Amino acid sequence: MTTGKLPPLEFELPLANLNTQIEALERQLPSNPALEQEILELHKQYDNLKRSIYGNLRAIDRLAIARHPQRPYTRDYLDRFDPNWIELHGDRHGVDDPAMVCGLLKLGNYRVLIVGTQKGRNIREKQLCNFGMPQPEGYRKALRCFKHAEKFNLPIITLIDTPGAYPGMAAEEHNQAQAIAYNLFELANLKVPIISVILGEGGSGGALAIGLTNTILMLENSVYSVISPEGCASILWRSPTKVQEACESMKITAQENKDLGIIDDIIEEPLGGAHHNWNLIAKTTQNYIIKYLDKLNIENDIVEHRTRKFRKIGCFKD
Amino acid sequence: MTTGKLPPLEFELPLANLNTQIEALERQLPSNPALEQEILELHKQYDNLKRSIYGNLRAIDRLAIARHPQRPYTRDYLDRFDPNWIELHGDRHGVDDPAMVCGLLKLGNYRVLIVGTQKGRNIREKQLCNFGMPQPEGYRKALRCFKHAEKFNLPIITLIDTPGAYPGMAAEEHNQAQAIAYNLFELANLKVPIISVILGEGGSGGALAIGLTNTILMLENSVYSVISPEGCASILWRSPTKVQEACESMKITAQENKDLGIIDDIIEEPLGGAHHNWNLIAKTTQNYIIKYLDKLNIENDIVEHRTRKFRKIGCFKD
Amino acid sequence: MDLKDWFANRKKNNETAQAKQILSTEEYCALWISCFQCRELLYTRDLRQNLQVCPKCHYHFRIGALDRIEHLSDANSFCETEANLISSDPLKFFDTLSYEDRLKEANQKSGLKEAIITGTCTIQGHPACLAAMDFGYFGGSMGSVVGEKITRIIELACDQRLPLIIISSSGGARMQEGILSLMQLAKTSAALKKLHDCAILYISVLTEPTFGGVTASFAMLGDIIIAEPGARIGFAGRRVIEQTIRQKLPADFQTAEYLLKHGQIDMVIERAKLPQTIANLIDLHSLDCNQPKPEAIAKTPLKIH
Amino acid sequence: MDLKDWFANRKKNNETAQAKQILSTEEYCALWISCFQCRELLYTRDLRQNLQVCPKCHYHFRIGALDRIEHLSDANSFCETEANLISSDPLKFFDTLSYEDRLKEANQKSGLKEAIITGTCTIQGHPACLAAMDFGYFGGSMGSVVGEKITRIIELACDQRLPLIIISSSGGARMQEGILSLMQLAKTSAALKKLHDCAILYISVLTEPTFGGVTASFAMLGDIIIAEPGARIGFAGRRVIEQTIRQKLPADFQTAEYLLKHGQIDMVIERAKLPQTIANLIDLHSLDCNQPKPEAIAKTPLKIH
Ligand SMILES: [Zn+2]
Ligand SMILES: [Zn+2]
Repeated sequence: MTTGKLPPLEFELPLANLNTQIEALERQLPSNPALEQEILELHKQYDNLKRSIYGNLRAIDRLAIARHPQRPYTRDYLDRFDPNWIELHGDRHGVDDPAMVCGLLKLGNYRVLIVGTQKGRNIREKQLCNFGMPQPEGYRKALRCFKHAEKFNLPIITLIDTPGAYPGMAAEEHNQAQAIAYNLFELANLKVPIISVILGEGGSGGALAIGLTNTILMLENSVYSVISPEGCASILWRSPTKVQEACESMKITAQENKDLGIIDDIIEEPLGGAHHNWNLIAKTTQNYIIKYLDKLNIENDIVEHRTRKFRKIGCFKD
Repeated sequence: MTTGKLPPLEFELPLANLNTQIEALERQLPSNPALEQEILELHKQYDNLKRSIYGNLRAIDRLAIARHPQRPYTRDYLDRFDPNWIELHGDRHGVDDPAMVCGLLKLGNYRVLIVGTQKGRNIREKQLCNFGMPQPEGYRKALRCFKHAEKFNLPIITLIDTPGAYPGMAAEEHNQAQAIAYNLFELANLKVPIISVILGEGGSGGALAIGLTNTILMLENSVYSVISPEGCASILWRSPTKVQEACESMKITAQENKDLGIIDDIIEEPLGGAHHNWNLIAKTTQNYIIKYLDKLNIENDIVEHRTRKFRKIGCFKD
Repeated sequence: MDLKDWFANRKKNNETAQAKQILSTEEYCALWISCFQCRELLYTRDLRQNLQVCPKCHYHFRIGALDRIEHLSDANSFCETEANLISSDPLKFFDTLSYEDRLKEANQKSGLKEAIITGTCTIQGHPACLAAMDFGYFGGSMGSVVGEKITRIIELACDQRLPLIIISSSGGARMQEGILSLMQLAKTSAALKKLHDCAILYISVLTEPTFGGVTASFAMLGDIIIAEPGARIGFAGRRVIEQTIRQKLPADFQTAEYLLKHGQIDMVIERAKLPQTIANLIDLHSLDCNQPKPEAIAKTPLKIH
Repeated sequence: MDLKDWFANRKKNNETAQAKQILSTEEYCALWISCFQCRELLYTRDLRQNLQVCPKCHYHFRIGALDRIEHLSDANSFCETEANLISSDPLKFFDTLSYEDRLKEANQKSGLKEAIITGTCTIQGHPACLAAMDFGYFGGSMGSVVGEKITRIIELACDQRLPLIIISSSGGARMQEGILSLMQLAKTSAALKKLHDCAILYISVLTEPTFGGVTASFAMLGDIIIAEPGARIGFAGRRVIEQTIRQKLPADFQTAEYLLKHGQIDMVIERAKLPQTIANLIDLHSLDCNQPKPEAIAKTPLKIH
């Protein structure tokens, strides 16, 4: 029921099983009215279980939701924010990276630039978008568009959903590290308000490359981490099975990131995750963005606001 | 004699022949003292011929000198300007184009950035440098260094010796046109004095990409043109044999460019061409650059000085 | 002929063509054209009504500067600027013909005074500066006049804080003006740098064909770069490259679609959607400093020179 | 142990080593080392005197932050800053050991308090800010302390208008500080943007090995980027890439020489020539606004904390 036609995630299995049981009984109900009480009981049980499961998601469960194949991606949000959005393409130097989407659009009363990483939905798209991992040219395309927005005084929204930068040979040859570093360098000083929303995976330097912003929002079930939990498990535990431990230790959830002072706010998702209602999560996200654009609009010094935020991050004994 | 061990250029053949004749007679002189008068006569004839030939060079002759295989190239000047010059490499995005050389050095009392196109001397170098035709990445490397110089208030000298941009597939794929255009765009507004010296060939957009400068100097036998004379001949005359006509029609010599108001001054070469004395032409060139740096130093608005210069160029009826 | 007369004339011609019924062979040829791409036989009037785009294969035929202006700008809104700027012959250039004769020829062939028309207009109500090049005049080559007119319309856009649209179509620099034509790359690019510093929107529209000095200057410097489908755009020509690298180039090399795939342009827009797209883009950039001053635009067309 | 004691101690140890004649096996192993690259057996004292560069094949051995500082800065000129900044354990991180235990271990192994030492010095007479990372401490990983010390030395360079030299050596971000360590990329890069706007020279020196978060921030943002011969530098590690693309990488992949060839760095300079090169570069950039104020630098070393 909750997951519609989608196969259940691992932690949703008890729910799915109960649901199967209920449906079986309901099919027998016409010929056996005595089942009614049992069915009602099971429905109650189902609702309790649902609240309990979704109210107690572990970090690894949220990771599964963040990576859900039906989770809405950047283009899904753009289409819902403004069906007439105009896409900008290319780094002007020979490459148009489909893993980085840039568009001009109206968001409420605002005219904005949105830049976001894009995972692909079907196999072909996934390959084109390199599973949401931009090439250096993608980060450079983003920067070109950031500069465009700054010139025309357009606020910038970045939508983040990437496992990270791509560990590939061409990416290294084209100086991926510099591409990320240079974006950070330039983002620090852009003269327009910038808001980022982590839609799904906020993976490492690849996410940060468009994430040095005035306001950082996370969807309730999104994650943000310095390295993928799998990478962390295999390096620190030397075991790919320790993903859950890595998820817990690294504090990757929206709430933990908020508690650490990294992000500003959490955007609530439909029960069970954003994939249950694309229109709703797009609307909610838009409202959050507009709310925070309004807030940033009254900031005196938008650059100072941004750099101060990051200047303070760190935990040490002096 | 004039061309040392170098094979004579076509227009130098009469001189070379006369020289051969003189040398033959001089070998006979010890056994036949009566030849002395004739030899003296021939020497006088040689000097007259030399003055006459080098005093009446046609455009196509100068083109031959400009392309002389022993003509000093950008690196030869850099080595003589400051043996301790420090080379900067790369566009930071994956490519270091050897056809564009960038270096920091002292030029007299000035600390400057020099950026120049580089032809190769031997076959391997020629291939590496693509015969002096930069790739788009070469122009972008130049721009990176221009920005570096601007940041540190270093005057910029560009040394131009290129047949032009490279008509290659990768060059088009990497947006050669944009690379040149963007250099023009950025050069127009750099806050430091910029001087360019056309050392040999000043070929089309490839030359201009580092040639939008405050002061343009040309070596006496260098050429500067909108298209190679060969290209012009094959397009307008539809005949590769009409190179001489193309040279004359296009007005490619230093004097003609000066008369048209395109360049500021002409740097005299050793008789017969710069290849006869690398040290001398390097010294002369350095003196000219310093003289013009001194002049630019007292300009109030270096950007205005530069843009005004180009704003005025054009010939039309209003 | 001034622009108003031209537009009026054309309307009359169209009506005359419709009225006729029986055709001579010559008239038949003038009325029908075979599509360059799909070979379909097209009625010229239909083709014109379809903005010179083949209804079958969507091949975009070249169109002239006047057609461009008529298509893009709101009716009667275009006011030409610098109409009297014409070429001189600074080099006394002579190849197989003199430059002066070639200029006359170009004028007779195209009916234009130069390879570009500039002016102000409104585009779906948005005031703008507009320049359109014409390949039919001297291969759309850029000499002193094209460079100067481009520069002046950029300066006007700057002064009046109006968005600028330049529609390019060019074979490159005009060799007959030698080094002076090369310098137009520098002049126009420097002018655009000033426009950039004023934060005025500049949309560059690339059409079949755009090459050489024009791409190596203003055409590739748009804040937004749009190309028409199938348009061939590049720096060096395909033939020169094939001779240099001694191999065949891919079929789509230097097409608008190839440029899009290789990150060089923002979008490929079919001709019919161009006015709306440009209007939307102007709207999306019309914030604060980018707001055009309404008094900058005359409400009625200026006298065209 | 403070830096002065360390330098003094080392001098004494060297003298002791020279005095000894007859060696136990253990002493023998401590005195001799086989070159990692050419396998030549090298006398450790010779190796040290050769700046830890193999005299035969020029392999550059890793050296620690203290050696770096001794090598680069003029004798007695280095004054450490922020020596007391040490890590806390914000996430209470525990993998197979607790982060706290790992920090102790790193300290015992290296004798250092963190993976970086920062300070002011003169380099061949030129006043400068200098930071040196140490791979021997926690793999040179960047957590809050490294990020903060880098940021503070950048800010000092800004305030005092002193050129900045950072010598990097790092495996990347410190996972045990989770997202906080990722944020150090942002913090240091933002600080460098301010330095940039002040037109202060920043020379980044990349040494074996420099990877991950450090290259994706300050290490790749130098006005001038220098690498030591053979140093491996990149974003993703070689092994991860080979697993991803399922093919062997070329032998020189991610070496300093590869980066030079691929336009990512300005120069590869052997260790012995580094001080002179840096001094020359400072000199070549010491115009007007870049002129360091002499009073900015204490003439005698500060007390090292
Ligand atoms: Zn067709
Ligand atoms: Zn060795």
